[in-house]
Amino acid sequence: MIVDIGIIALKAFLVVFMVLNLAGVLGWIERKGSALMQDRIGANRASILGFAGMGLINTLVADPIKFLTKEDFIPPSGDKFLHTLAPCMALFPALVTFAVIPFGDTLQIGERVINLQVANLNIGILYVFAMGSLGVYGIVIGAWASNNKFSMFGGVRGSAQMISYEVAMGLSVIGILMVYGTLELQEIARGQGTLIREFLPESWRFLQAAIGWLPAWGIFLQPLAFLLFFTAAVAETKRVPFDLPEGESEIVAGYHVEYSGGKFLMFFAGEFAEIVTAAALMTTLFFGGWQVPYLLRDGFHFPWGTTWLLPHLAVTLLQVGAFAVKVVFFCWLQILLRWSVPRFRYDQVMRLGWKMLLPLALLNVIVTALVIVAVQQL
Amino acid sequence: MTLLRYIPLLPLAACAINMFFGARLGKKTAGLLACAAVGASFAVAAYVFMLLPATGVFRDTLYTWFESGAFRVNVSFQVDALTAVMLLVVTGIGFLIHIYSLGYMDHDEGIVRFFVYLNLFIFFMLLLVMGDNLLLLFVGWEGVGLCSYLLIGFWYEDHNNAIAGNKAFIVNRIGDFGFVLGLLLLVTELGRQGIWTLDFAELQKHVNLLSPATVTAITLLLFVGATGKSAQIPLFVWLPDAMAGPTPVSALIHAATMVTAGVYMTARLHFLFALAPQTLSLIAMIGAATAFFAATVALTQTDIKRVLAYSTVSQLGYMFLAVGVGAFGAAIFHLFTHAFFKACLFLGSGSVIHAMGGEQDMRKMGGLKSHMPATYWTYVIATLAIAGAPFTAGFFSKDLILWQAYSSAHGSQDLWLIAWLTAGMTAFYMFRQLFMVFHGASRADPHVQAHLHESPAVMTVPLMFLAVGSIFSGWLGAPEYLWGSRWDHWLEPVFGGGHEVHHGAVETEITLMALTLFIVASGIALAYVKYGWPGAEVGQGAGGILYRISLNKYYVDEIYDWLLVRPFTAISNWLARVFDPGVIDGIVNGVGARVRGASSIWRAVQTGNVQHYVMGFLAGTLALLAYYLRQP
Amino acid sequence: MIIFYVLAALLILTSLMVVFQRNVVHCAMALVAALFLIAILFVTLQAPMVGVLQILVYAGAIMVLFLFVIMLLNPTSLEPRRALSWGFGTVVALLLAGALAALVSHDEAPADPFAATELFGAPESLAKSLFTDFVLPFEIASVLLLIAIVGAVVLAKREHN
Amino acid sequence: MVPLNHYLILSAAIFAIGVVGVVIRRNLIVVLMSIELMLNAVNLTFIAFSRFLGSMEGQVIVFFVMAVAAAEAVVGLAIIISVFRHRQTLDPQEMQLLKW
Repeated sequence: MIVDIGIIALKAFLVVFMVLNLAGVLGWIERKGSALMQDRIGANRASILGFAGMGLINTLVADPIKFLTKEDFIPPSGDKFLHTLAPCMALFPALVTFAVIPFGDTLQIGERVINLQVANLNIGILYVFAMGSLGVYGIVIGAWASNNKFSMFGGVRGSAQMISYEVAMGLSVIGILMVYGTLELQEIARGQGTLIREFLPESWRFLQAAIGWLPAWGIFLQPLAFLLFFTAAVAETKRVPFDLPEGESEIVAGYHVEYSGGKFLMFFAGEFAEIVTAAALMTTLFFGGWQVPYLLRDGFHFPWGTTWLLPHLAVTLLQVGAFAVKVVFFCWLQILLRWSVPRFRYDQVMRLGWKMLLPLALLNVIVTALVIVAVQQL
Repeated sequence: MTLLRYIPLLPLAACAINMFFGARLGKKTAGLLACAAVGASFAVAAYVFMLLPATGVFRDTLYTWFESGAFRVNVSFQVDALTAVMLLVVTGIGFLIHIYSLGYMDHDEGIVRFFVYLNLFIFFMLLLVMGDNLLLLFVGWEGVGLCSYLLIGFWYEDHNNAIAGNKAFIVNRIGDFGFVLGLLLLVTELGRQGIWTLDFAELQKHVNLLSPATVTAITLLLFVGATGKSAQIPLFVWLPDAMAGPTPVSALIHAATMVTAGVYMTARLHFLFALAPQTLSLIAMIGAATAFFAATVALTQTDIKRVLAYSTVSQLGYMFLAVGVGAFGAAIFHLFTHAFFKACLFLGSGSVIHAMGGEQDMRKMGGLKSHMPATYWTYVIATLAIAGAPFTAGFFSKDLILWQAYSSAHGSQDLWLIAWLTAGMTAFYMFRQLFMVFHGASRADPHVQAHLHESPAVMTVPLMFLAVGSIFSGWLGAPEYLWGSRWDHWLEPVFGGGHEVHHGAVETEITLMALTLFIVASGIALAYVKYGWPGAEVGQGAGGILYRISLNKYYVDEIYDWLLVRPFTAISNWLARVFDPGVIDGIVNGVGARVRGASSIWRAVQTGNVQHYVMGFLAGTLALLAYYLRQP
Repeated sequence: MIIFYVLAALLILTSLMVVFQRNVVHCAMALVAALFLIAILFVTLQAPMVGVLQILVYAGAIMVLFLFVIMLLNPTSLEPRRALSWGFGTVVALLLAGALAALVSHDEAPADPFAATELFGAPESLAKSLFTDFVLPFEIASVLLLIAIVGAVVLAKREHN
Repeated sequence: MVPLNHYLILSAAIFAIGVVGVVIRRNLIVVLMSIELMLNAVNLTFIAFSRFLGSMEGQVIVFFVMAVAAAEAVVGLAIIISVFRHRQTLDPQEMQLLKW
């Protein structure tokens, strides 16, 4: 009993630790990436005892120190309680969402089977969306509590944008749920361990031969859903090109214009934590989660018949490593967007969300349902 | 036989398509679609006709329309020999007239609307003749009335046309009211005997349950409906005015098909009418009187279409005369032949009007013979047919009626005499028209003359078909002393051996025929003398009092106006100005005012504040809860 | 056991805040908290699906909409209070609560819950119930939502002349 | 395990609190929020009964209550917006135009 609780606590701690650290690293990556794309050096000023290096370690340490030692300013006409509550509400959902994301298959140590997931909920994906939908409060409340017109603009923009894209995001995932037939994220990850030929009827010989050897990842079964999900997820993180709630060139910094110090750090970390969460979701739903292609519990089984047997621990490590690599890749992809595309106009954001993504997501659901019924009939 | 349903449904489908998409399809496509639908309908009808065995009946039940206790009405079609003849007339002549309309209405803005109405009319007419029960027949009956109204007022921008449409509709309402009463009487009286039905077959089986007085009342009421629809005295006044509609409409609706609905109805219910000799004799008298009276009016009319209209009334009178003397087969035969030559005449007159640029006054025509040969020759054939020249359709059918009027059990020499005189007048006024329109020198304006032209083939080809029909359609019913009638044999399963064939009186029959030919020839000769020979003074109205009475149609419209319309208008005005505001409004407003007065006390409760209402709601909830808590 | 009473106490506290806070945004945030607590209660009652939906629909969508409207209208004037209606309303509500509670304790209620199976409250069983026995209400609800969307758009749209 | 009555009493209390809000508040938005509170009190009874009677139907009904509540909130807020636009007030006592 005690051991069980201890294992869960350890898993929770590990996940939070990794996410927050990754968020910090992402902060550095973003600066470095920006510098790279703008042909400057960037993020190499902080030095510890004369050691500057690439700036990674130093930035990780220096940034929090800088933020925490700055003045924590609360607007006199603002709402003190809510002003303090808002950053917590921004950071909290991004972190708790990670509870249901599986970062590996079960690990067997002696008699004990450890599920590499903090909490295995049978409503996993709904939990993710429920928590994600709470993220909007951080912005709205922060904006309102600041009692600043620019914040207010940012808050109104942010709440409308996030509600709009939540709808498209939720609907884009329905296809995945139908294909794998479950709401549990661990089950979805396991479902992607087979090959596509399992999903095709016997009689479709041509398709069997052509793509049957691919791993049954979400991206192959639901390509449109991935595009929609990616777009909606970027919009949910309020990053370029959907950074209208901040819109530093129009409304200064939007909802967090009146924040400084530690509270700003929480907004900042919240944003990067959201990036990590979004990357983890994309990985889990569309890129096999912790799956390595052709790697089963006892080793590699390639479609052409070759088999490499591997010990259990190695398999597990490979899977956790694969998950980490994929997550980092999608984090990097999102960072890369920052300087690649310009910001949308507000009406464009709304039109994209309601007139493009939503109908396409509905279409995806309908087509997926029809195909599933057709396959079952065969 | 499910094929039957396509006969009426094809025109309905075309009607619906043109109604909703006609504007998008374009005039040409819409018109062709309408024609194709009726043509297909005709093809199906002809196929059914060929399949139909001598004594058989085809049936096609679509669904139960309604059911109330034992009373059940199906939407169901039937085709027997009688219906088959009507089907061929309606779809065949309808098809020709549709094609003709393509040319005639070519330049009209509303051609799509025209074809929508026309197809709708065909549908309703087919419903009328194919319905296997009286109620379905009535639906068709009312439907064709509606289409007639719509088409008479087709050029509604002209107020007179709209008024003519209204007149047709209102006069028909009077007749239809009688029809409905007859229908209700029939249902209730049969229902009293335990038979709840309106199916023709069932009616025929159980008609003997009714008392003779009841049958007389029912048939009289139904005949009132027939006088309205088929323009008999006293309800014929609408038909001449109905000529305000486009000429193809006059040909289709007001000559060939709809106006014969009354004849069809009496023939369909022949078993009922046969049981009411008083009604039959009244019908015979009214038919003869109408035939004679309308012919006298036609003698002097100057409007080309009005002559034809009165001629139609007159010919319908012949048909009712035949019905009245119990010769239903003869009536349907004349209906059949008349459809050909009258449609031909109307379409010919339409061709003339087309060429004259809309002019309808015969006094301004003349000499068209050389300009429009196709129209002229078809017109001549049709005129000969209606006048009863030997071996044309009218000759056979009219002689049959005259013979039946003379020899039938219900007939008499008086009826024959009237019909005989009418035949002479028919010949006179038809040839008068022919001479005035086509012969002599042209009396038209010079610029009209310059534009005279033969109509396009799309109009003349239907005319030729109809002209052929005007001759040969009558050959089916030749008298016994020639090659005998296939007609009676064909309709025998429907009407039974009701009217005996007078074998012994062939000499009399031939004598009568000779007498008829004599008066026809006299009429033609008189027409030639007065209008045809080169020196005739055409277009000069004579001044005699009889001439003026005839020209003014016996002042019937004026008499109706004074006797009926004006008193009715006066009463309505009084009701509108005095009774309605004083009494009705007084009652309604008074009730309202009292309620308002009483409410003024209670409206204090309605503060308009939602929260007060919630409080009231809450108080009620608390009271209910308290009540339940007190229960043990 | 204890968790229920803690949740109940917090729930009543937040509910009172919804009603008695003067600042509308504070009311809304209290309501969000109350809804969250109710969702947790649902989870403890073997209804995790409904609980998550509660958060997703109420906290995530409906309350955001409320906040959005509050921010959009930004009603600055504080509402007037009237002692009479406050007192009267509170008394009536207390009566109602008392009557309901009395009614509840009046009857015999099952003290022990039904032995819950593995599937109870799971998405599968909820979905089965929803799409078989309740499929007609489900369809009606979807139509209702569509009508509500259209109605809301029509109502809130600015009239362009 | 907590007896059913306690759940019911809790929801009765929340329902009554919601009623107070509907009756005394003079801000339409708060009135609407109080209605949501009342609906949730009812939802709580449904879920409690569902658990104690072992029937899924209570949860299904809650699902429908949520759908209806969402519709109600959307239309209600839209009405509030259009009323506010015309009258610049959210006080229900100012909205008595439908009174005769």
